[in-house]
Amino acid sequence: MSGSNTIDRRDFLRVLGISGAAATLAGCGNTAIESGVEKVQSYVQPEDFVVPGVGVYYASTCAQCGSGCGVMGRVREGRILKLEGNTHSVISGGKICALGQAAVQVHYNPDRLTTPLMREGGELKPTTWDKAMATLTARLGGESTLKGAQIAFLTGEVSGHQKALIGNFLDSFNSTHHVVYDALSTATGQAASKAVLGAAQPLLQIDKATLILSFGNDFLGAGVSPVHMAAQYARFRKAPRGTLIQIEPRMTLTGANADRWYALKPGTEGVFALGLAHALLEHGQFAKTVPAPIVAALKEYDKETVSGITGVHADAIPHVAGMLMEHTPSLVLSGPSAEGQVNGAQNAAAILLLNVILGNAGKTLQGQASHPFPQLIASAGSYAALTQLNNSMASGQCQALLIAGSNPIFSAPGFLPFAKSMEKVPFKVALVTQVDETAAQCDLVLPLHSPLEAFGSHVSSYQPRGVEIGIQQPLMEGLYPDTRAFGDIVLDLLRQREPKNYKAFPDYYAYLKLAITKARPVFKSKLSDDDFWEDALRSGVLQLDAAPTALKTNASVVVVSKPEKHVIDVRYPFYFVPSVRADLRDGRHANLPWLQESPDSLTTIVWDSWVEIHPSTAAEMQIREGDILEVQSASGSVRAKAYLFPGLQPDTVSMPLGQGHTAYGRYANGMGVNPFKILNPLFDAQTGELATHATRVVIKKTGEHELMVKDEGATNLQQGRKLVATVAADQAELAKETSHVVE
Amino acid sequence: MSKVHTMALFNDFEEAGNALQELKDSNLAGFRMQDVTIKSPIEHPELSALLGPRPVYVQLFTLFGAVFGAITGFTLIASAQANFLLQIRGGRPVVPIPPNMVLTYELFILCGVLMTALGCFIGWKLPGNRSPLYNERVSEDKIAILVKADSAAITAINAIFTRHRSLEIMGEYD
Amino acid sequence: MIDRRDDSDIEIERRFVPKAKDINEDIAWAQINKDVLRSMERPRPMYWVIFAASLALFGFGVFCEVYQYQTGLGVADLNNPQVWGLYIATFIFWIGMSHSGTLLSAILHIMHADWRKPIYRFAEAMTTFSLMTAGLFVLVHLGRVWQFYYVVAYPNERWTWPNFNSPLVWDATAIGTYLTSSIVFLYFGMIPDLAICRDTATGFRRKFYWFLSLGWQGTDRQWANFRVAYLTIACFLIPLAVSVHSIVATDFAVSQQPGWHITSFPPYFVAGALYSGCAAIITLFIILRYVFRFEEYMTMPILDKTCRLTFAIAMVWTYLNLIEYASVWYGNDVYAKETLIYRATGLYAPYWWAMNFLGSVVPFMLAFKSMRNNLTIMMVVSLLLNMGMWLERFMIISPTFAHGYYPWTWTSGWWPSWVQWGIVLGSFGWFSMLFMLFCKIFPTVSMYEVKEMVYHRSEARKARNL
Amino acid sequence: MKFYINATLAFAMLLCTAVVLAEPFVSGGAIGSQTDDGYNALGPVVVQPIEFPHNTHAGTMGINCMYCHTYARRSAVSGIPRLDKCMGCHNLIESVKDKPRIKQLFAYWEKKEAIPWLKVHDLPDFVRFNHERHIQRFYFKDGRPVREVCGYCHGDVASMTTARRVKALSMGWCISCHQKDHQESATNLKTSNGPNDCWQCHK
Amino acid sequence: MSLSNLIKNWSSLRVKRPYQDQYKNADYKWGMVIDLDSCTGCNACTTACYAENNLPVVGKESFSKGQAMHWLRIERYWGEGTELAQFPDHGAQFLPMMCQQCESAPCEVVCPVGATHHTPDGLNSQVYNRCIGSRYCSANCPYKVRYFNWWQYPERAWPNPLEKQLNPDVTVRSKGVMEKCTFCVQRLTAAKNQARTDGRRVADGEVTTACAQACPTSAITFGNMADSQSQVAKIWARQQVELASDKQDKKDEGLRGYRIFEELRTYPSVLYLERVRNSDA
Repeated sequence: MSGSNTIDRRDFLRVLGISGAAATLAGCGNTAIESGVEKVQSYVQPEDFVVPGVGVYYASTCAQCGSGCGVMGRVREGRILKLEGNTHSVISGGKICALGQAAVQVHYNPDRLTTPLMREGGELKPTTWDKAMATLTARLGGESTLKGAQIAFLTGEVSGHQKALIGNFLDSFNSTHHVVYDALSTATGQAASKAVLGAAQPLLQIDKATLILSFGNDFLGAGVSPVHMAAQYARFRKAPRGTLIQIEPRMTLTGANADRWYALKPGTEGVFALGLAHALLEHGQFAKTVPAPIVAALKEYDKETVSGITGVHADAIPHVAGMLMEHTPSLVLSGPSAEGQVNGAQNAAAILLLNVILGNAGKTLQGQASHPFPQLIASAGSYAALTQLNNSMASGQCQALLIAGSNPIFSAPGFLPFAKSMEKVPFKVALVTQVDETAAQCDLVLPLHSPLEAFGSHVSSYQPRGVEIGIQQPLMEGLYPDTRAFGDIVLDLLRQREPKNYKAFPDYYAYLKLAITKARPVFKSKLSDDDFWEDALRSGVLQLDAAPTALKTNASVVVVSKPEKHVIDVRYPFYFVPSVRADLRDGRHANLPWLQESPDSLTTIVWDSWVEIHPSTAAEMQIREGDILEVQSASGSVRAKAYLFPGLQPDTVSMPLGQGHTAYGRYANGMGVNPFKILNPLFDAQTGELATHATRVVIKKTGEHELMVKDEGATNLQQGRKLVATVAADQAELAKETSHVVE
Repeated sequence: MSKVHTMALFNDFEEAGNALQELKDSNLAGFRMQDVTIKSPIEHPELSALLGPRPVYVQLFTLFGAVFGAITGFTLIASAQANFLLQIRGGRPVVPIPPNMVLTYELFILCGVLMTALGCFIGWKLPGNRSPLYNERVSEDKIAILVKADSAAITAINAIFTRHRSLEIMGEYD
Repeated sequence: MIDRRDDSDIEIERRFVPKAKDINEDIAWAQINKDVLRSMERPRPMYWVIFAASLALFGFGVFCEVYQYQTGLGVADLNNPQVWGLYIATFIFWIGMSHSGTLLSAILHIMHADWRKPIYRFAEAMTTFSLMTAGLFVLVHLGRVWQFYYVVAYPNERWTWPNFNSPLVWDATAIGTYLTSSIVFLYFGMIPDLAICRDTATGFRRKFYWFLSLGWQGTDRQWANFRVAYLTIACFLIPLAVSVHSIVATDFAVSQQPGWHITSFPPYFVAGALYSGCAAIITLFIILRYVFRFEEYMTMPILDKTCRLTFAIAMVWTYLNLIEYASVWYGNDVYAKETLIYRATGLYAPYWWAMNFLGSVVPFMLAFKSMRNNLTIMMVVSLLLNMGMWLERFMIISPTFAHGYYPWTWTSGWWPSWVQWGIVLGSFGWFSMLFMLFCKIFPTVSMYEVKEMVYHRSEARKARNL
Repeated sequence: MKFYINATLAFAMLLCTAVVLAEPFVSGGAIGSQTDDGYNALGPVVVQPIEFPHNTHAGTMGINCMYCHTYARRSAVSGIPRLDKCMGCHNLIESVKDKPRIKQLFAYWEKKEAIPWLKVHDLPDFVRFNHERHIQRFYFKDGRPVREVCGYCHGDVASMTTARRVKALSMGWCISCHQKDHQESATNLKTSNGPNDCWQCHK
Repeated sequence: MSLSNLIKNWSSLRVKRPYQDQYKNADYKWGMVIDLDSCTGCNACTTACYAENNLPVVGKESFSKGQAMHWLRIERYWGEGTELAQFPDHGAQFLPMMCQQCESAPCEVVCPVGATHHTPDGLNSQVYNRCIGSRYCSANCPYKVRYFNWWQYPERAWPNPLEKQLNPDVTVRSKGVMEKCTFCVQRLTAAKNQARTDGRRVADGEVTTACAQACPTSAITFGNMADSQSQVAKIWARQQVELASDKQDKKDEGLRGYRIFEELRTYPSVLYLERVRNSDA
């Protein structure tokens, strides 16, 4: 990179090219040596470190979920082959999850959109960029007269400079309608946390805890920042070994790793937590932590009452309370199964109250370090925002809708008439890498670069240590000539709306580079702007050391109502728990074959949906594995095969989310069913968020039977073989073991 | 003195035996018992006994074949194993004895069988050593006595055959 | 030579030898030739029915194999624990089938049981063809058939050898040896008969038999060498046959699978082999007797003896089978015991019980003379016994794979695909096609030995009568 | 009788000869063991986009192979020289600038397009051959002349225009060399042979 | 001469493996440790394996027939015995299971063509182009970790442009070939070549398998057991597990190391550390 030959990174990728490097598919049958058939790799003007046959690693940031893990991409002969963890990144710690690995399949997906699509005569037809941009400019360019609520930008979790750019774009219309929708949003929990602990997303010091009591929090699986949490968990399990107790209606991956797992009736987590609080407060040392009225109100939460409501054995309450007293510091977590209820915020508050009682704040719970660029932090999605957008569309107020990274037609509950409302919007644009259900309803679909081809930045809402900005850079030249970066498209529009501010940026790369180098003083770097930028690209992250902040707890917000049993509607006798698979999440990754074929951790089922039912319930109803069941709620019904699952409260049935796509490519279409569509319109009383776990259903046998597609064989027991041996914690001398956790 | 063949066909095995006995006792000039051959549809050890000792060497071949098979079998296999580029296998020695014994045994039998057959063919002097006189009824139910003798003795021999009720006498007439 | 007996002789004989005779020793030798040679000319129409059916089955098998070859073994619905399916089960079945020929010709030859003589030829042919069929399965089950020559030990450019430790290489060698030896044995024993064919045939067939009979003229020297060589090869063939099936047994006994790692497997396999071979002989006996009008030679007393032999072997097999269960049951190997229990109670229980019933109970039908004298019953019984023996092989393969050491891979349901069945049926077609062709081209009854039999028996009778 | 003895003796001798003949096969495939110069027939002609004259560069000019095939010493593949390397010299050599091949070269350079060379020494996909290790061992450690080291597999490139495959490049050919005792270095008399582990060359 | 070689080296050709300190003077003996207490069953390793080793995605139908191709599978058990409890009170038991790279591998003995053999590094190799697909190795593998190419996957598992992701260092296996975990031998070979060029031994931590590299909890440790200072060698030593022994003579209490099916005398190179559960909880 010196002298007149200086070429910037994008040019470099172009020059590198994938000229002639056909991937080999010949297999091992061909033994002939054929001269002059294959082309040989040759370069025009590569960087000195590019050596054919040797992989080069480039740092980037994973865009598969909102965690913002730093990754390294292995590039050979101009092709990205594999992603690894980036050791520079505090979030990933050099590790990577299954989702992250599969990012290359987003990039190389055979069903990727390669040309813009425009609706002509009711049908989406391929078109050219010129035409697409002309249409876009006509509607949303400099001439556009749309204002305020007339335009909305619907996204999934988005952060960094892309988020800022969306904000600027909407600003040019005087609109604030950046709607963030995440079907798995934790808005209820965050609200409760904000109220009780003073922080919506406090730092969890899992490795510092000696006991974790988790009410359905799947921090190892589908939680926030699972890679980071898993590393913390590994340290938590080293000597002195921490104990994990999980209480939830349906076993999550975290529950499967618990030392003790309790099944309880969905929605009664708060009652159980209050029962624990009651048991703890009987001991003098905790009495001062909560206001007296609460202590008094808790009197009714004796163990028999709690047991009666929650379905957990009465002895469990003093036992868990005893464990909590014995082990300090501890950490009590609430999760989606507790929060996704009509009393979700109340449940969460009751659970978090235990942290206050036990004095965990400041020890295992802390506030995140203050961020120098709060505008870049990912904003949490919520169901409320989507409802608002839906109403705006239905009323005809919304005139133009841009959608990126969100698929509400698939992931919104069935009772929300989102698709119908969307029809009323005259101009709908989707920016996608692959057409999904929502994009299929739009008027204009623009093909995006994959995250491995585009520049960007990521700022996760959960910053485990200090501040980390993840830099996303292209790992290879664009696979298709007709895809564009998200930033470039938005910037193009912005240049037309506000030429004087954005004329200077030929593309998003220039915008990002300037934005990052401008931030250099914040990171106290002594490098030149160019070197600072180079350095950021090289390490993939910008980091700032900052101490965690203190939490301001407030126990008085916890409402302790009279303990009441759930009234069971006899028409719908079963609780319905939608479970979240760590790899498919809300279904946005269902198009990735590796993840489809990766057996679900707990059931080992692949490529399908299923209905989990407790073996004892199944025996009562004479249901065998593979029987096709109809699961019916007041809002709809779906059919799927039964799977007998012991990690389930017996009055509960559970189905995984993420499957049931109808327009998401060959790997997703027709695989399983979509349980989002049978959720009932029930909402958390305090926040108005959708109560995802509150639906009640009835299950019916259809008489049909099909083979379960799963990895597990005829038995799920070890049959006396010493396969996974388990040793009691007091029998193992962990302290003497050679530590092999990479710190 | 030129030698010619003559062959007589008999219906009855006993008569054939008697004819042979007479031939043996006759001490005709220009005739030797070694030159008598019996052709029959089934084996007649008692008639063959009259012809005097005619040793069979097939089993020598068998012995040689079997021993050869066993020794070369083991040697070839063991030295192949010793020189094979990939020597370390499943925790076994490079030259394991029991598996090699199995193969040695098979080669022992294979070579034994093949050499026996070969020995037999050599014993038959086959192919290509066919006697000049043959009657197809031998393969049905008749017995034939073929004699090679000086042409002078032929008449006497034929006379013996006729005396023992031979059905037909064939001869070389050249 | 051929004595004409008067009625009084027959009367005497009836008194002293009350049993029915294996063969009518009064039969004229020329008649023997005529009868046997006639079978090669004009069999009953049933022959063509059987031949056409075999050809059709074989054709279907070839179609399945070509489909499997083109597409991959996935079409056979095999999977990770069930890697072999019907292919290897049927392979063992055919290997077992091959043992009867050796039993009848070699063992009984050495033991001077001359009643074998009219029927040993087709039994030997059965040996050869079932070995050829078994060999096909070794190829069929390979993932890359086109590379099968890697198994052959030959000096090559890559400096590689097969793995001499592998029971599969032992198998290949043993089967190769057995096939070579049994072809030599079959051909060797047929030379005098081929000379007969040569002497009667005309046209190109004469040339064919002339070539094959190697100039056999039945001279004393030829007979002497022939006897010694034949006996020697017979002596080699007996241990060879035993070794072949015990080597097939080591395919399993040497391996790690619970339920296979059993010391008694080799004798158990050998007994099973003789058993299924004998049962198959009964079947073919009845078919040939009808198709080629061999009532005169394949007589009921010979069938009776074969059936009694089969019964004896069935009992040996039953004993060894029970020994296998017992040694597993009383042994300390929990895994093997689990597999045994699984066979009796699990997914394959019906087949396992059927196999035990067919293998150990049905043969008791053979213990009754009235049953033995009924051709229809014998036909059905022999087919049942063979089915039992096939099931035995299936029970060795599939349940063991379904319930091995590793619980995670235990299968909850597995059934072979139509391609597998097609190839298995095709193998039966292939076998019977070859066998039927053989019967048409070569004398199925050994003429010279029947003559010997007739001769010796009449000699013996003469001696008795004197 | 004499016939039998003779026949037996003859057969025995035949078998013994067979054993003697088979012996070298057992000790290692004699068929495949070509020596250094055992395979000299020129391989198939490969029509390259530019008919590159190796004889001028490596022969007349005497340029070290690794000047252009610079990756050979640090990567499994020797690599085709980058276009700017060609230009580095040819920009300065005025005398040949209007020759047709050089014009072609300039055309590629101006389009910034890689030249689509065809592979001449193309091994099957399941084989990994490592140039680096061979160059490091025989060129750098042994100090053998570069034309000998490269030429062992590639033939006398200095006498070709476009390169052609002159050696078998078959497994037996590889092994025949791996089995040899190679002196460890010019000064060290200790010998060692190449690895003969399948996984060294097969992937 | 082969005969003289046979006679001269007879005693060395008759050595039975494994024996104690077999790899004492060797450069490499690759080994692995999996801490089952750290393993959360998250599937990161399995996906990493797919990405690194060109594993085909077989699709729903083939998977339902049991024709999955995961070299590394995560098993999940609900208990140790034969009876399913009402609830899995102490969680599930996860077991990452891949080729155990046995020192006395049952698969190696039975392969008729020697397509699987033991490398000098103590790996259980699989040479695809030598394999004829007899599947005897799989039949004889007690762990059932060998996977067979039932179909021609190159044509069906990587529709364009998915094939561009394929790792050029690893062969794409065609139909009829057995395959299995190789401990990412392409990485090991590259590291060994680099080390040889530099005239040294591969350092601990310089090379690792894709699964170990991905594992978010670092439950998998990989390294060179011939190097007594490596992490794996230290853990094996600390756990008092001897590679060449089928009955471990442990002097200390509280050690968690064990090998699966050690009684079958396969001498696996993968050491598992027992899962720990607080029984008071």
